[in-house]
Amino acid sequence: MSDLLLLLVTGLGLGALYFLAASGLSLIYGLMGVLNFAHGVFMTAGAYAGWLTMSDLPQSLPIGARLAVAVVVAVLVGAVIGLVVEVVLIRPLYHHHIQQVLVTVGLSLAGVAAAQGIWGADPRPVETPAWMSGTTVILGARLPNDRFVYIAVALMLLAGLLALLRYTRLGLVIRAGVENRTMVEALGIDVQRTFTIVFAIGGAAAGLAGVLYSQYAGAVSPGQGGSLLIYAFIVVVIGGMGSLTGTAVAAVVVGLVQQLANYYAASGVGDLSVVLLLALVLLLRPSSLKGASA
Amino acid sequence: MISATGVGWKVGGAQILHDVSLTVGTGELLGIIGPNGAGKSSLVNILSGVTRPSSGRITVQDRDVTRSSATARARMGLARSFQTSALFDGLTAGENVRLAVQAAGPAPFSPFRAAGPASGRRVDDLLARVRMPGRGATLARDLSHGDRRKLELAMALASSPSTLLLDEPMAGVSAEDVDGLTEIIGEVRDSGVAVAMVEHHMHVVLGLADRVAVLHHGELLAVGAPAEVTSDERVQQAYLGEAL
Amino acid sequence: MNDTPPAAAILSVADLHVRYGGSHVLQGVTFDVPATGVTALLGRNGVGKTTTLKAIIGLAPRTGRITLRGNEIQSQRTSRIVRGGIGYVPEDREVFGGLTVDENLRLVDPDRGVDAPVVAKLFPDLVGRGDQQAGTLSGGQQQMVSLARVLLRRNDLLLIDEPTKGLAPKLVTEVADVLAEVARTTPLLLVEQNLPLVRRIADQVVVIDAGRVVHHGDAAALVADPALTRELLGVSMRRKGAA
Amino acid sequence: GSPGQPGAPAGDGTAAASGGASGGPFKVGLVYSKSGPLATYGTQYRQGLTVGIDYATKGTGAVGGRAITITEADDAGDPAKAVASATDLIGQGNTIIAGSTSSGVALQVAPLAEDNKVLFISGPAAADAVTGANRYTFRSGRQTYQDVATAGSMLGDVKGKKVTVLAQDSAFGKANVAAVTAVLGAKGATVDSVEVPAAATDLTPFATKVKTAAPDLLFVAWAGANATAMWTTLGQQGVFETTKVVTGLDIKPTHALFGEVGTKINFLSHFFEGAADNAAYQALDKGLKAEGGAVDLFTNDGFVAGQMIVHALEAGGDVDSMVSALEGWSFEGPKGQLTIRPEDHALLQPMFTASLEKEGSNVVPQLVDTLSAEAVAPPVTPFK
Amino acid sequence: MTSQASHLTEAPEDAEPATRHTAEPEVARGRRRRPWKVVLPLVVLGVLAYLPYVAAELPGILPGRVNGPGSMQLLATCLVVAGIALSYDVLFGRTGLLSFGHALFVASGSYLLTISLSTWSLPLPAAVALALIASTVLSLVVGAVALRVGGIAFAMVTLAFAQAASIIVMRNPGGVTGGEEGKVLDRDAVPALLVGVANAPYRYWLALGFVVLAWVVVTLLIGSRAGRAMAAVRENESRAAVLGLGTYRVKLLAIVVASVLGALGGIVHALVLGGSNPHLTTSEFTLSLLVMVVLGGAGSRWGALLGGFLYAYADARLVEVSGAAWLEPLPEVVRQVLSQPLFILGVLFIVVVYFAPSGLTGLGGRLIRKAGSS
Ligand SMILES: Nc1ncnc2c1ncn2[C@@H]1O[C@H](COP(=O)(O)OP(=O)(O)OP(=O)(O)O)[C@@H](O)[C@H]1O
Ligand SMILES: Nc1ncnc2c1ncn2[C@@H]1O[C@H](COP(=O)(O)OP(=O)(O)OP(=O)(O)O)[C@@H](O)[C@H]1O
Ligand SMILES: [Mg+2]
Ligand SMILES: [Mg+2]
Repeated sequence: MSDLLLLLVTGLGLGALYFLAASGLSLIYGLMGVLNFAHGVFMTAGAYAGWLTMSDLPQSLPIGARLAVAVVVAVLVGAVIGLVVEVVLIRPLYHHHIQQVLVTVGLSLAGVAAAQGIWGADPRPVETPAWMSGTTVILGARLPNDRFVYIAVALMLLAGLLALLRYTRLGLVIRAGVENRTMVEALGIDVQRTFTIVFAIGGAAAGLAGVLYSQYAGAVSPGQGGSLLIYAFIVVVIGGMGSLTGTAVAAVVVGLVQQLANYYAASGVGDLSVVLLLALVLLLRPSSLKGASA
Repeated sequence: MISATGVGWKVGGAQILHDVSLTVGTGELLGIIGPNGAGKSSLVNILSGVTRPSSGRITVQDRDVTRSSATARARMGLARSFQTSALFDGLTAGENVRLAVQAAGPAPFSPFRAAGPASGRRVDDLLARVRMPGRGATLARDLSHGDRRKLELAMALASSPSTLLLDEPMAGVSAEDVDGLTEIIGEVRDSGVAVAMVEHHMHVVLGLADRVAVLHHGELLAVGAPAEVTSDERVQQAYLGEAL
Repeated sequence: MNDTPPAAAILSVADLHVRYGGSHVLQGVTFDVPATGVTALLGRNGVGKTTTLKAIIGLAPRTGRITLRGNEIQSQRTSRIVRGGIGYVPEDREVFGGLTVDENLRLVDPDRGVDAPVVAKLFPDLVGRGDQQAGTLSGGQQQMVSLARVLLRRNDLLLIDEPTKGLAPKLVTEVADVLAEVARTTPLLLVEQNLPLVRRIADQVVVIDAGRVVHHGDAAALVADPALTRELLGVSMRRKGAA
Repeated sequence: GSPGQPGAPAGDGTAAASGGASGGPFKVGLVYSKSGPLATYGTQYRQGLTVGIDYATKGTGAVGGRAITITEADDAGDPAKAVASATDLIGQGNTIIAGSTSSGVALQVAPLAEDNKVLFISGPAAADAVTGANRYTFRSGRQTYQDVATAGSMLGDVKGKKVTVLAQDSAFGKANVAAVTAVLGAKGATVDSVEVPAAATDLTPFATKVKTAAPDLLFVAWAGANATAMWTTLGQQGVFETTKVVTGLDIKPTHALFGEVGTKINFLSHFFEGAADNAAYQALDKGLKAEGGAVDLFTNDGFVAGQMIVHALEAGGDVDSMVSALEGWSFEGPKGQLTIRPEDHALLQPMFTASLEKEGSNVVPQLVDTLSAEAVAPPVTPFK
Repeated sequence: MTSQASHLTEAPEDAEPATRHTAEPEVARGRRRRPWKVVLPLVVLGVLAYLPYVAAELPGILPGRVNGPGSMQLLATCLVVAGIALSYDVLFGRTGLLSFGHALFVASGSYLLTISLSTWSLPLPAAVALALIASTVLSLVVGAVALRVGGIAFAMVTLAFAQAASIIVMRNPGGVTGGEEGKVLDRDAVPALLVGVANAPYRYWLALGFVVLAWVVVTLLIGSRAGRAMAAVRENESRAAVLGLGTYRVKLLAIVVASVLGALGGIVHALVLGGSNPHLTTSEFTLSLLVMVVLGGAGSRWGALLGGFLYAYADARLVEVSGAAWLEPLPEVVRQVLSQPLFILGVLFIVVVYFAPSGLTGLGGRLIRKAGSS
């Protein structure tokens, strides 16, 4: 019983991390049709930004405060990187979706290598507030505290993004621009700026995911973002290509399935559980995968 | 010849077509008219196998094809054009037509047969026939609207079909060419092809159609001789209005 | 309507060229659009009518001089040009199918949706459909949305590309009425294949052939001259009333 | 006329100059990770090698008056690149190839040594299969078996004890499970394993499994970026309260990655700063400091490789005499006395156990025990 | 969605580029035979086949003599990769299928060969046959399932399959795959001519032979009716369906042909490099195939080959940069970053995509056309 509770809570925590990683990806894919392979690098950048901030701030500050500043910095760095990447690399290739995707592939290669060159290939330890790595005992289960933080942040992010799309003018322009960019422009709206903002938001979400994941992992390393990216992709696909709510549901399902399979099933099954899940969705509901045509 | 019996189609909770039954015989041209959104294109999609009906039966040459794919129906001599042109945008106009010609040939997709230039002549003939000679080397995506419509028609004709479904072949075609294309479609019909044509240009429909079917809110409102149908008050009210 | 005295030009296009890759689509198009009434842009398929409209609002790569009320706009971005007072209704309606009718309208003006007076006046059919997905509308209704959304903003000039294409005869008549109504307050540059409609609402005509202007003048005069229409457009207006 | 032999040099020169009998310099090729994920290991190895050659040639950098020239190639951790580079180096007449930071590279390059009759001295690669690969292949570092045997020593008498291996579900992990079963199982322990799929992100299920199993000894075989998360999770689930936990000590930068639980872990170690003290160690320490480096795990492997290269070359450049010279050779390396076992070229060497102690904000390893080479010697795996 | 790749495709090669945009009346009647279309490949082939007899040195470009073992091995690797890229282009450039799982088939060729030679002790011809047949069956199964969806979802599903294979290889079931350490080729089971440094030229010819075979197969395919049908599917799938082209079968055929060629590439790769390594199973490998094809120009045989060749060459040679002397005067951080080969490769890739969106061959074509028209 306590084992199950532990697995469920950590599974949800895992799902929350996956959603954090996937939300920016899903947003950018869903709205701009760009499958951003550099998303992992965006996350890595957020993680390193957070790490540098934490170690550069005076050690006399309480660690909680330093972490808070680090999160803000990571989000800003993510947003700025997203912005720059959009303006410099994505925008000029505007009618060429595949090329946009390819540019992000190049960026993901170069970004990881650059981080490796600057900070080395080895993981660097990250300070974590004692409370985050502590546990709370509920019904005999030792529940790691940080998981609650991830779940709360993920929920807030989901609500925030949905509200943005549904209730703001920016959201309206974004949704229209997804369908027909030229026509939005022809209605007198500066659509370029809007898409830059989308990319910046996606980058900010990646930065947030990166810094939180580095807290979870207790370290930063160049390949960190990339390792999370593959799950983010799968979650986005299972969630129905670009639907935020779908992404959130898929993240939770993937997190739980993975966690439960790893405990209850044979090692091989746990390993393949996510792939099996994808195959299952494919066989049972192929139409849910077709998604928005981009 | 092609016929639909009791065809209904439901999508996303809405009943788009209700119990539509009609037949187009050999050498006959059936005009399909009706207000925008009545379900004309949906019907063409169902007849050609692009969508599956929720109920009812489709037969081509008296064979039940309700469950066969668009590909299979095409092999049986059914060809169609699309309302919003669906061309191979990255290929030239000539190549679009050549593909259509070859698709109709024997063993359409054999990895062992060279594509060959054999049909080059026929491609040029077809392009000339739809009033766009010399456009063969232009990429389809670079064609103007009207030219795309004409290319659509050329591709539908390419296979020398026995049944032809046309969805608004004249939309956007310049006034000058409308007459020419009308003539072509008439010739095709006269050569023994069963033609169903959705069209809003009333003078084309009236000039060509042997019979006219009127769809309204997914139901067949009337089927009959052109003059008969156009004088039907409900048709005038729902569709024709007061002409320009 | 053809006896309106020619007004000062609101838009002038001078020596407009458009090249796509190797093809030279517009080869020095020059014409003026008067500040009132309907100017029809005519021509056979593929001569460059759509391209002319696109070039004016900056959706096609262009060179030449385009002035709106004396201000040069040929180097401005599309969104600037549109905010500067030119409304554009594209060839394929291009409504946002995933958005509701209301959202389609609010995109242009956040404060005015289907409840805007202009919608009620010109397109009463849309009023009750605010929450319907625009993609599920019939072709004619989509055409109304496409027109309505440019009318929400005050325009100095409207560019409208084949608004009646694919519409049922009854709707063609209705749209023609709407256009005539709009033209009372805003000059229109209208691309149209439907000559009866041109005859009914156009004041001026510009005929393009092979990327050049081959005729420019009074609409009634052109339509009344079968030889000329046959020469320019390949048809004469013999079928009265057929549309 | 007809073309000559494919691959022949211009004119009709016969075989490429082999560093053999003639009087030119001795040519040694290095294939190791200068970039890529194992670049840090590679750097340590390279630094150690320089110092080792210097030490073994008494600062002359030459053997019998003939200089040793070293040509480097970067494999970036990719066996395909390593094979291409090794082919190139062999083709250029290098009679000794050294390097191989990763096991994948070592195992793919070893056959080239046999195919082409050159000496291959593998570096930090730990795979047991390098030992006994062929007569031309040697190693300058330790192998997995020796790590595991060291861990086993920490339990004292393992008879009837329960041992669990927490390992990644990969060749590296599986090799560790197999080695633990072989070493400790043979001594009477019951060994089972918890294998963690490569695809796992959250390790709580595995920590829970370990907790439930409550073994006497937990052997952790882990390589990779999520080490900290793994240790934190083990700590959170209270594994340390009931079980003795052993793992291998990696390079310095990783010492902080054990996080809060670092001081509770028992470490087996191949080599670390302060593990030993002898002439070779001092030379290594001095040499590295002069270069701005510091003693760490794989500087030893480089140093020993340097010693082996020089010793081999002292026998002349001929491959067979180099092999004979190395077989059975016993010498003093930075870790202590090392012996190359003739039967399979295993490098018999002492091993260490250690603990991490906090020193200010740093953690530093402290020597707990030194195990003799015989106590951890792997079984003989004769050449095929 | 189906035309994912269409806009990077330089249109079919045999559509005369010069007349494509103009509208002169006399066009594309049959196809004028361009003699150089036949001669050029033969000349290139002749030069390549002769390289093992060229003893000249090309300092900075090749390690040592052109026909030295190092250069021969490097060129052989580049050729194999080029051939594999060509096989991938059948999917991506020709049929518009964005597959992220092509690595699976290359790996299956490579691993099945090494495993059947050493674990099952089959003779070489039997091992090759087994690897090819098994890969064909695998491609049929994977293709049949993955084709249930299209577009990016197809990409993701193929990625998932490849990922599963990668996981299995890494887990080293029964010790047959060697896990992350890879599987060494059993030297005794292959002809002596293919083993050893001195025999690098023979491995080079083997690789060249593979490229020629792949070229011929792809040429026959695209010239066939099936090849036309593939182009049609790429451009507009639903349209192809109503024309009576069985789009599912066309796509499946493309997958099978590409996979068999890919598997053959895997086999040759294993023979050239002396073993299989798990890098072949990773999604990064498929991704790099995509990079190659785009680099060279999708939908063009020269493009895919050139892209694959250059990518492999850059991948192998850029590590030389890390030690290069000209880096010395640069600031520390810049030097560290520049000494990462992957950084340079990534940046190079961006630059190519950016300045030559239709690939190097497309760029070449554009320059030629420009020169011709001015
Ligand atoms: N996938 C769908 N989901 C919901 N409604 C649909 C769908 N497809 C079609 N419809 C609706 O079905 C009706 C019939 O559409 P159809 O395209 O057949 O009309 P049509 O008669 O061809 O009209 P037009 O003359 O404007 O082309 C329309 O009201 C349309 O909104
Ligand atoms: N993007 C493009 N690239 C190349 N050529 C183009 C492009 N767009 C249009 N063209 C060419 O420009 C010419 C004019 O096209 P345009 O769409 O302006 O014609 P149109 O007069 O509107 O015709 P229609 O009555 O058929 O709509 C055509 O020959 C067309 O092929
Ligand atoms: Mg329709
Ligand atoms: Mg037009």
